[in-house]
Amino acid sequence: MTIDLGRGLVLRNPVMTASGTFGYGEEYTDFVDLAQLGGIIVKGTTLHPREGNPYPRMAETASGMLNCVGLQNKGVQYFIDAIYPRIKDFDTNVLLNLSGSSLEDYVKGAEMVDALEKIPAIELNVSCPNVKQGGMAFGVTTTGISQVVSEVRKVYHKHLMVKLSPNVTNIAEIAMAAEAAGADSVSLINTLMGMAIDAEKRKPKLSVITGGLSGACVKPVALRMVWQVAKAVKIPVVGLGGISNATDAVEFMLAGASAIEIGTANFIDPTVSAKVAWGINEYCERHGFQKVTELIGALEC
Amino acid sequence: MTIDLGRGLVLRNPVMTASGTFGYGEEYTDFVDLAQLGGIIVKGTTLHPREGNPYPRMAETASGMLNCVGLQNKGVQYFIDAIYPRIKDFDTNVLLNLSGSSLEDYVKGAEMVDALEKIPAIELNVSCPNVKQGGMAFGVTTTGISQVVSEVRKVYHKHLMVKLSPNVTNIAEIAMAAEAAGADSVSLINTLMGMAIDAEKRKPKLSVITGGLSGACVKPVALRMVWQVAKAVKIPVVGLGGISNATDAVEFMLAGASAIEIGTANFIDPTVSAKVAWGINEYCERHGFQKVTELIGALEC
Amino acid sequence: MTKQIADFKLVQKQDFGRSVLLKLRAEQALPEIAPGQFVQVRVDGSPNTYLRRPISIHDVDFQHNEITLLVQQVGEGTRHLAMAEMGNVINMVMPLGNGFSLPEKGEIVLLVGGGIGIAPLFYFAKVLVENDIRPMLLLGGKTESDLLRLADYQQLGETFVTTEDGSLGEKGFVTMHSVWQNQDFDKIYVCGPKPMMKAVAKMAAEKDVWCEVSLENLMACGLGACLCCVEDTVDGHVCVCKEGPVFNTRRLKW
Amino acid sequence: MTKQIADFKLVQKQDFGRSVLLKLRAEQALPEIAPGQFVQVRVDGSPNTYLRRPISIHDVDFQHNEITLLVQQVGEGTRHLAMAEMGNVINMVMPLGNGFSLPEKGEIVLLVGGGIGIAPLFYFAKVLVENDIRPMLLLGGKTESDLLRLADYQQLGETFVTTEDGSLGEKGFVTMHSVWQNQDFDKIYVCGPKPMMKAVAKMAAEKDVWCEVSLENLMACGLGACLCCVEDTVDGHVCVCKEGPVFNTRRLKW
Ligand SMILES: Cc1cc2nc3c(=O)[nH]c(=O)nc-3n(C[C@H](O)[C@H](O)[C@H](O)COP(=O)(O)OP(=O)(O)OC[C@H]3O[C@@H](n4cnc5c(N)ncnc54)[C@H](O)[C@@H]3O)c2cc1C
Ligand SMILES: Cc1cc2nc3c(=O)[nH]c(=O)nc-3n(C[C@H](O)[C@H](O)[C@H](O)COP(=O)(O)OP(=O)(O)OC[C@H]3O[C@@H](n4cnc5c(N)ncnc54)[C@H](O)[C@@H]3O)c2cc1C
Ligand SMILES: Cc1cc2nc3c(=O)[nH]c(=O)nc-3n(C[C@H](O)[C@H](O)[C@H](O)COP(=O)(O)O)c2cc1C
Ligand SMILES: Cc1cc2nc3c(=O)[nH]c(=O)nc-3n(C[C@H](O)[C@H](O)[C@H](O)COP(=O)(O)O)c2cc1C
Ligand code: FES
Ligand code: FES
Repeated sequence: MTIDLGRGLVLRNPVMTASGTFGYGEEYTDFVDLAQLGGIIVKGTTLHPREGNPYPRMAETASGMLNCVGLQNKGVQYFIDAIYPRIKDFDTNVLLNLSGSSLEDYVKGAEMVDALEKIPAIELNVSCPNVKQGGMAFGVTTTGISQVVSEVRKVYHKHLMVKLSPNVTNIAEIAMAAEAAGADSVSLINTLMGMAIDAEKRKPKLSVITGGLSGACVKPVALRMVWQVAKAVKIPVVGLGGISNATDAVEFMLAGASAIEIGTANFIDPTVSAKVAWGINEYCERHGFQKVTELIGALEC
Repeated sequence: MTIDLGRGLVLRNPVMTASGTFGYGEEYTDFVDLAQLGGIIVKGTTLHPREGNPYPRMAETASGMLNCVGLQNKGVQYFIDAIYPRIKDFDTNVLLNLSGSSLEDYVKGAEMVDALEKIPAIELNVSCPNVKQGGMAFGVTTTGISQVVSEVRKVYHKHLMVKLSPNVTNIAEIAMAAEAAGADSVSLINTLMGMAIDAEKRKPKLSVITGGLSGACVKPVALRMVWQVAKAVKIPVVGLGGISNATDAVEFMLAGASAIEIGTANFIDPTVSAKVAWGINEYCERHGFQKVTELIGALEC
Repeated sequence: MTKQIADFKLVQKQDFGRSVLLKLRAEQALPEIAPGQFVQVRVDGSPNTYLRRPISIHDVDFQHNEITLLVQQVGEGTRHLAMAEMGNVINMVMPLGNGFSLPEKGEIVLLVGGGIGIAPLFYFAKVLVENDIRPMLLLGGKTESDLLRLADYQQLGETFVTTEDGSLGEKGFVTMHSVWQNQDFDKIYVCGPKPMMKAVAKMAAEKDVWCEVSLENLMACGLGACLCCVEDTVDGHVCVCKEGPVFNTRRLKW
Repeated sequence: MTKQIADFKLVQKQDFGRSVLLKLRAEQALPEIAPGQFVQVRVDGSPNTYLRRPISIHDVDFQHNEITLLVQQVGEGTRHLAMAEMGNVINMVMPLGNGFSLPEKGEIVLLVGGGIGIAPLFYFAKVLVENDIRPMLLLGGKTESDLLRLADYQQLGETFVTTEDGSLGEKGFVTMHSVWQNQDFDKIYVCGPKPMMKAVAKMAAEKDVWCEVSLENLMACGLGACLCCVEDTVDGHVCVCKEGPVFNTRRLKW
């Protein structure tokens, strides 16, 4: 089941857990043996601590949910001092999801994470607003993404996975820009920007009005984008967005993903990640695939 | 309940039915008294007849569906000769949804529709690929939309509603371009581009691989876009995307929509459009709104 | 024919393993219903069943406002339908599409059904008998247990059976049954899996016999509004839900 | 405390109109469960209930592996839970969060519950009694029928009642009950609507009495993983599902 994503990031199987939905892994150890996963991606971490957005931060939607957590975290230094020692010996790959609101923060954060022996990769979250550029997200323009990826690339020497925002006109173009700027892989999708309103109270349901949509409802969009990106780039693609079972995971791999991540589905079934890993295996056996890598891009069309 | 969208398009109530989901209205007369609707928007029509895409054309998804009908229709001339006479005396506004694959087709089609006395408005579908420009949709760039709207504006003298594609980075920018080019209103959203795969067969579920996502699953994205656009333009905004009941409709109006359209929900309950019209009324009474227009943009945030 | 949307109550249920017979009663009188028409069923409590499900009308009892469906469990929607309990309310849009063309009196008529495709042939055979036409039936399945309600079908006309494993009737596909050698038909009506319908249509064409088939294309609206269910015909793409589901094979591009 | 995900069978159900008592039995032994902890329930067959629903543990019977929930119908999820039938399987993740702090022996303890907020106080009162602490209870509702299982609560301690319409006990809010004039408390525990909890917390603060409240913030994961359920505290945003749902009011920024 092994998947080699390049530059030292080798997964035991294609299943990882998505940032912001699996805490630091510790929250799920009663439910999942982490050794059965290809990797876990910890909470979005920023150079400086962030309190995140006010409550309420979530709203349920048809087959999905919106969240506006707003990257609450205690900062990279706290991660290094307090969290890393607790999780570094997990028997799986522990990836850090790095966010920032300025180029400098990304670079500084990546430099600090580069020194952590047991973190084989950063997943670079480029969906955050660039405060110096009027709040537009880094990841929605080719120039924005080129800049942040190439700057981080200079200081980060391990596997650099770039997580793409789906809120763009042309995802393939953005992915190619990330590839050209030095990404070792791309992961997609991050959340779709959405909104929910309480009609009775005539108020937004989220404290900051809009939030990120995730869960089964976004799967068709995610699958399409993974397919488009996999055709456009040569680096490995990690697919996510609404994956809830092994069949969903297989679909993403057929569309071209080399590995997948499970997000919101962890909330519905905390054991789902291990079940998906097992189910992919079962699918391969049933369909006569010797290696899980044979699934990658095996869509007939 | 009257809504004046400008340039002669006055709706009895804010509820219309979305193009491609309500046929020519005739398919639903056993279920809905069309006089209870603000308007109906007929199937996407192109200058020349189109056979559309091969079967299969749809796939069910979590709280939604994908379609790749591909604008099957018999062309504007056939509409004028064979369909218009049958539907022109419906006791509601009949809008024509006009699509094209070249600027010239849009203009020629709009000219022909301009002559139809009982069609008070065109809904211009700009989500179609521009075949002369490498297949990129007109509606995903500000220059593309400016061009098609301003050319059509020159020949079309009644209400010109421009239907926006949600597959863009910045929907407000696109809406402003449509407004500047002479649109009387904008409607949104058209379908989100998605994909579905049959894992067992390892094949796409749709004949042309990708298709348009609609239904309850897209509502959070649609609502967010309507809210963004309503803040950005002065012309009326018509909201749609996943509206399934009166509460959903009210949410879109609170977010800034002057009227709404119901699409996929017609398939689930063919009487839903009339129920929504009734339910909006009931909401207004319950909340002490004298006129339905008081709902528009009444979100407190 | 006026279409309706109405709530029905489950008043009788019969379990056939993978399939289930559901007799559903409306409070108000049923509209006119032709054999071969179908309903669009709303499946409640099935989170992944967003759209209605098209199901053929298996039988009608106008006196008691009852419609009977024969449903095979293939996915979540049909599984939930099969779980319905007596008294449960099921909402249906009906009757949809166009039924089979009625043959002339005296014509020799064969109804060919494969698998769950036998469903609409029951009501059709009943109407034929009411019109003094006694059809012959040729029913096929993978194995014996696929031949649902066989005794009831046999009451409506002479019935021939094939099973792929030979557990009942002649072994093989319906197209291989000896009746084709022994009997000529004026009209053939077919409903079943597409490969089977195509095979029968081909045989009919070779013998130059008039043939109608009932298609089961994927549907969204069921009303001719969405154009999702099209079949490629000599007249281009036409909606199976509105112009079909029954088509004369000469119209199809098979 | 080890968390589990497990299937439970509905073995007893009692209807209280808008609320329902569900006794659920697991096949295997229950883990350790502290009063004030909650479960995350999966609601099957409810198309608009995508996430689990957090519900307090109302009672526990370790001998029979049973957890009892008291659920008020407020939306589709809780309505579907209330429709569960005997023998139905309900999946739960449990036990979650941290419970109430146990008082010292001899302390005078008041449990204040409003509306469905009385739910976790039942198991808590039972545990107190087992620990030789007889709590006093002050339960409030809009009207008489909101006071569920009153006789059962009364068995666990002296119970005072208020209703907004005066149909039972003293008329008004819990904060207006005469017991506050007649009695001093060492520890106050509150669960109910936020305005009520804030009012009691304020009274407690004025009297400088130790006070714990149980919050019901909207949750997604229930495990401290998503950070959706945060409450603003003197330590910043903390997860109610993990560090709560019970908080000492001194920690809250109320
Ligand atoms: C006009 C018409 C009449 C029908 N009459 C009957 C009937 O009398 N009895 C009966 O049991 N079924 C009938 N069907 C088929 C029935 O509609 C499907 O089996 C049902 O919709 C499947 O729903 P599901 O949620 O159980 O399965 P899903 O989960 O939706 O699908 C399960 C699997 O079956 C496939 N599938 C589903 N529907 C179709 C289809 N229409 N054609 C080919 N593959 C399909 C899917 O692709 C998938 O692989 C009819 C269909 C049509 C169009
Ligand atoms: C730790 C905890 C313990 C709980 N214990 C119990 C209990 O023992 N018994 C019980 O009946 N309920 C309890 N609740 C509340 C219960 O979780 C909600 O009522 C339930 O999730 C509503 O689901 P629904 O699908 O029925 O309603 P929905 O359709 O989701 O919501 C209906 C309406 O209620 C509002 N709502 C839903 N949940 C909350 C909430 N948590 N806070 C404020 N408003 C809300 C929604 O905004 C909406 O307006 C508890 C909640 C928490 C967090
Ligand atoms: C509550 C929540 C918090 C999230 N936090 C982060 C984050 O910190 N960084 C990030 O890159 N993505 C974050 N995401 C996005 C997910 O990692 C994932 O991209 C998205 O949810 C789509 O996958 P899913 O549909 O499987 O959940 C978050 C998602 C949720 C639901
Ligand atoms: C089957 C189908 C066909 C459609 N055809 C058209 C069309 O011809 N022209 C158009 O502008 N939009 C078309 N749409 C998009 C709808 O009008 C609407 O914008 C979209 O479905 C979102 O709304 P909903 O979620 O309420 O369905 C079609 C949608 C569906 C589902
Ligand atoms: S299913 Fe919509 S046209 Fe046939
Ligand atoms: S609900 Fe996810 S952290 Fe509390």
